Amino acid sequence: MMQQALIPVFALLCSMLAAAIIFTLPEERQRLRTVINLLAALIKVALVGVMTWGVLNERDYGLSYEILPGVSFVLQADALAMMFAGLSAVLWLLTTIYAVGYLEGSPNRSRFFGFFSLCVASTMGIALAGNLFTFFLFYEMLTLSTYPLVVHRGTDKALRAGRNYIMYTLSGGAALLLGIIWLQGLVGDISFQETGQLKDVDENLHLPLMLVFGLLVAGLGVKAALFPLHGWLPQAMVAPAPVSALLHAVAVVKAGAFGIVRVVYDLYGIEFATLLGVLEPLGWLAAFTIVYGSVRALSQSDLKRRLAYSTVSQVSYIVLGAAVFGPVGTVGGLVHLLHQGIMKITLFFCAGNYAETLGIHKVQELNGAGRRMPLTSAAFTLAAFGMIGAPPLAGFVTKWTLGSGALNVGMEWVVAVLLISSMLNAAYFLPVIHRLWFLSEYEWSYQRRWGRLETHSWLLWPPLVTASLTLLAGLFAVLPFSPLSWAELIAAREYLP
Amino acid sequence: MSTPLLYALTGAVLWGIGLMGLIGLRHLLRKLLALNLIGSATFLILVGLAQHHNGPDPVPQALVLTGIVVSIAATALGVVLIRRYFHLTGRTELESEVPEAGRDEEGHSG
Amino acid sequence: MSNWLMAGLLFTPLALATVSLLLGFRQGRALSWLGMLLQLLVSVGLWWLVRHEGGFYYTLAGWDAPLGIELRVDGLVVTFLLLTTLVASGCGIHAGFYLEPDRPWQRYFWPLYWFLWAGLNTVWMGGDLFNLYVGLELITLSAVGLVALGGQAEALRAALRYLLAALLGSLAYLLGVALVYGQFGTLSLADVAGQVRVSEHALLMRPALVLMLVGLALKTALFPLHGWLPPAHGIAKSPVSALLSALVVKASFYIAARVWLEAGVAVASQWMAQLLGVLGAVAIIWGSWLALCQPRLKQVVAYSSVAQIGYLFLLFPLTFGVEASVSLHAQQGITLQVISHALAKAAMFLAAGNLILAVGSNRVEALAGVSHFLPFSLFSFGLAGVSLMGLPPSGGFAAKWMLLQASMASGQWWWIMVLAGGGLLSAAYVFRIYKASFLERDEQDHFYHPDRRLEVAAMLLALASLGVGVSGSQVLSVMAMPFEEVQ
Amino acid sequence: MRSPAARIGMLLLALMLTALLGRSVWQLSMLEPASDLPRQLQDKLAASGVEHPVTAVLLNFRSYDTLLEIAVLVIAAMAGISMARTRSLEDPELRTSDTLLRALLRWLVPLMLLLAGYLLWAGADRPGGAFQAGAMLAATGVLMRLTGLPLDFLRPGILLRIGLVLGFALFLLVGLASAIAGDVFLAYPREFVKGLILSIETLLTLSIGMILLALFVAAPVNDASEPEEGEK
Amino acid sequence: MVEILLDLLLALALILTAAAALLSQDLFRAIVVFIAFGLLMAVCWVRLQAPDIALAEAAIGAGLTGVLLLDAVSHFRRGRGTDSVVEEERG
Repeated sequence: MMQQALIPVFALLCSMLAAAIIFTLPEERQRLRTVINLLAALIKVALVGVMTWGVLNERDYGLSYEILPGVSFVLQADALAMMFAGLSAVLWLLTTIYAVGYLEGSPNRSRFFGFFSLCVASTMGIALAGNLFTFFLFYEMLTLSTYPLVVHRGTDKALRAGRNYIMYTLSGGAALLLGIIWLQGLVGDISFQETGQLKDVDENLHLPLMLVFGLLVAGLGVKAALFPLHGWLPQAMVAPAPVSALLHAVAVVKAGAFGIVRVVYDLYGIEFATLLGVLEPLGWLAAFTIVYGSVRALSQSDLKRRLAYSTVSQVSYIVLGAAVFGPVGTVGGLVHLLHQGIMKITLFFCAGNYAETLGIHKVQELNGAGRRMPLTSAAFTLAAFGMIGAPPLAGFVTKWTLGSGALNVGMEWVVAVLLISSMLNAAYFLPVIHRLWFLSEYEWSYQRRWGRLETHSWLLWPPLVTASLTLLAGLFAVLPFSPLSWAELIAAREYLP
Repeated sequence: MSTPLLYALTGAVLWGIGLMGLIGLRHLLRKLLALNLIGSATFLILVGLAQHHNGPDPVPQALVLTGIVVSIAATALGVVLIRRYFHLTGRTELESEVPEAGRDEEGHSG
Repeated sequence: MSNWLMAGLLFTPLALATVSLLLGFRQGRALSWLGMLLQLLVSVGLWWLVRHEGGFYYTLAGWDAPLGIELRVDGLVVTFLLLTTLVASGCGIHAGFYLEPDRPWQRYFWPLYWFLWAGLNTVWMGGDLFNLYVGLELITLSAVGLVALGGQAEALRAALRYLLAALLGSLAYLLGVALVYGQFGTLSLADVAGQVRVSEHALLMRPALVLMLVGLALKTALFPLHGWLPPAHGIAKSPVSALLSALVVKASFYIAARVWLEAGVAVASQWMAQLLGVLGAVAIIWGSWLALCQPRLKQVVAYSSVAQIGYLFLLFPLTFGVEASVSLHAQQGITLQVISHALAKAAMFLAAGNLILAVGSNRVEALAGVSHFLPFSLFSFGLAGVSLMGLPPSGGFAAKWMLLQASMASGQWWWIMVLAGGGLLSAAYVFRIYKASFLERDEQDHFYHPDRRLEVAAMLLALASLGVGVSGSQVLSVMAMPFEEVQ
Repeated sequence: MRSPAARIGMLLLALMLTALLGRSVWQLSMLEPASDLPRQLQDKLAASGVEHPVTAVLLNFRSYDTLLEIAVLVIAAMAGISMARTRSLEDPELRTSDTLLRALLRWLVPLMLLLAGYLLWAGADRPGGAFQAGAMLAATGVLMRLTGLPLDFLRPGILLRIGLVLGFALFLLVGLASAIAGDVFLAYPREFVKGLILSIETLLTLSIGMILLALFVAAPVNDASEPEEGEK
Repeated sequence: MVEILLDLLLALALILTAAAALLSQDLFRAIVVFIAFGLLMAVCWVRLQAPDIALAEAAIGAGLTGVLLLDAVSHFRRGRGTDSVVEEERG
């Protein structure tokens, strides 16, 4: 029993420990650093696997410890937690491999990988947090540990982006903190629980609870890049590619979206939230962000910027799913947490490869890159089609479930939003794909040879793996342990019987 | 009105004078002087008020003895610091905007 | 057992001060290691004792209060004693390797350091108003001596300004004590607290209370009486700045808080409490803003102290006229703030000293590129900054959390705004330093590498400030230990 | 010069303070006496080992205050001599050649020393004691210095420093000894109390005299200065 | 009656010397007045039946503090280079 409660702690500690060791390593101990990184990532994947198996069998991995009078530090592993934990564990492994290849020979790697590990530890903590207090703890830790990654290059531009990032996220954190404190004042120290904790509160608390909801969403919405709080995200793409991948697919943006999901389902409870009437505005906000992000993406000539606006749009699918009442809609939102992760990380990996190998940053420089880098471009294409929502890829599963869930509860406008967004997605991704494969080669000023392969092998394998995951997640959506069936498991537990 | 009370009230007046001197005067030695005045005023109030009630009271008297020693220590430390400060800068005032003539203490007393 | 421990606690710093005055810097340093170890043993022993058996009064010289002087040893006191040991040892170790041992005047560092320590211990335990005054003067004079030690004109100017302000503050406090003695005929704080609650003329204590609080606020550098602090803390040697910011200003605040909680709340008025809170709030905002504008690294840290001290003064409104549970929350929050700020600020000053040593300049811009040469000290600086910003998982966060809860529960929502805004402003000045250090410049390539031991001292303190954040409940539980009232 | 507005503000502040303070003192004087501290003191005076109540308070009942107060003095002295960086503390400018004055001093100095001794001895049952005696010693020293008599023992060396802390160290050791004997810190054993107080006072007198004198003499005259931190 | 009058006079003298010590244009004179203030304080203490303090005040408060300050003033004047003032100070 005791060992069982310690598994979440170990899952947290293994990357923190890795961070501590890496910080103290001298810069030139490259091999040892890589070994520690990969070892920690593998252990984490294993631990998360064990916990996932346990959660499926309804085992309880709870740990509670009073950190301040009246406030506890709670870790718990439930189905939703495992979904996010699994995503971050697997993608961390891949991103680590990618980052080792990407940063080969560049300065400050001890610092980079140290904060990288801390960042993933915080993500794991966010996933496993059992109450808002613990969630906030790791949420702010994430903010702090990503700042050095964003400004890693130390250029003026990076520092400016870092300043904006920190301004946005800390203000968001302050709003979140106020919400948490207020909530605590109203109902005491409550933990997350499936189907929510607030359904039985007194009638006259409804108004304050609505305001608290607003504060919480505002706080979380900064990281989730909800309009109009998304300003930091496109700027933050000056960070190195693995950091962008992490920011957009695994850690920061996801932490915000995951937090909103947690608040809606496990704190307020979807029924109670619907009763309060707070979901509808949230849905509209998400829908607007989806369209807005896509429209802005259209006009971006910088590849990573275009991808960043695409993230603004795509993450809001998750929020939209949370705002749609009914199990099917919930599944649609939750499954996108995973799907968006693997698709977007593929795109950023590929963008990084283009930049490293051919020095490509602008969209028009991609002309003909498909012939020079066929594998990378294939992965990019696959993920882009996934984003557009073409069957049988992961994105299609999301949009289909989300759409049918909305139709079930009579929210036809959601389907309209989905259609518009898909068309816009197509409008900004298809030209890129067209350039990749069908236009004549651009005169790249900078070309790097990596022997037989089109690029460094550590840079090549991660996007290929994630791209095939995109395909598999769509093809085998009905199998057990696929993202879809896991999301269905969560949804089944989130609704009152 | 008893004698001790009279001196306690005198102490109150001296506090006012001393405070005004401390804030208003610029020369560091004068500030130190004002602080000493304030100290004496405090001691007067301490002993005066207590003895108004109790008659001769050795406890506050002992406290004042301690207080006097503490204040000579502080004054002496202050004088040492002021002298060295003067030695290094030629100034006898804290304000940095005062020009070099600041070492002339007659110029800005009162 | 308690007699031995108490004797050790009182004797060690004074004896160390005496003996080290007769030695040179190096021998004094060697002896001081021993003294720190002794203090650590003694304070841990006392902490353990109080944790298991509760607090007690210690009658010095064998005479009971009010004739004699009684020291009060309870959970809060032993916590502060332990805190003092940790912080002062950290600063002492740092100073031992930071100061140049061959300067003739450095031999006076250790005696001053130990006298300062003795004064701090006296203040934490003091239960006698006049004894507290003497303790304060002991602290003030040794602190001024440390600031001025071997100093240049600027240091002397700062020391003088500090001396004048601190003396005025002490005298105002002493005047308050004189009035209290005139009213109640006792100097024992416990007696005063008892009489205030039964006397029908208790309200006449108000002027005395105001005088004490104003005097102590001046010594604590509460806005707008903070003018002396930034020069003194900014110009002193880094380990000295660390001691001053971490512990010395806390001593006068501690007395103010003790007087307030034991006697003040019974006679004060709402506007006094709110006024102190408002001044604290202005200090938070204004101090943080000024910290943001400073061109010199240590000035940034010093102004940050002005801001952080502001938080302490929220104690007054949050404990006046509120329910007991709210007041308890506020007290716990302030205690955590004192502890975590002490650890974090000491770590920050020590780390700042290392950074200055490394880049050879006190200017913030000079830090460019230092992040890959001195990540260890920079990291300590960063961790300490986390606590100052009030971000989790740090003691600063725990403190802020408790204060937010208390403000919420007492309905004084305006402090919530201050707490939130202050956190963001402090983030602004802390990140300004990070930003400067992350900037990559090609020409900056060689930095001086300071002694590893200097970095370790800063690091340990910074880690401790985080540790407070995750063990807040344990820290606070000792303070809840029963205390036998001796009548 | 301050602006007129500032001056008026200061004046008002001081007036207000005086008025409030005066009112408070007046009000407090109307109260019934609250304390029986003097009576308690009388009751316990016999046990204190000295007959003079002020000395009893200073060196027995509130001896911790006195201990710390000496510490404050030592600090001031230390800070003083830390600033003096010349080998000799004598001031050649002050050396007098006035023979009459010298002759006068030859009488005056021993007389003052005698007076100091008397004050010290009287402290036990009459007004007087270590502080007054110490101050008298210091005054003698000041006189000697102002007239240029040599004060060789005041060189900033180990001897001076030993002299500064001698009284304090004895005080401290007595405190420790009583603690080691199992009692509280600073509690004198009943049977030695008078002797202990007297010996503490004697050494304190010496130390206080030296401290005050050192403070007076330690005029900083030198050019040594250290660069500011980080500006090397 | 006579005693009260004496006390009143003494109190008045204290206040006047205090004010004079702070307001005096000449620093040297200010300190001399301050020494006078200290001696008056000593008399006060006698009136308050505190001979111990009276002794200490006369020796420390007035005597030593005064000498310290006077010495400092003479130091400042020497720094300015007027030797005549040194003579004045000794007198």
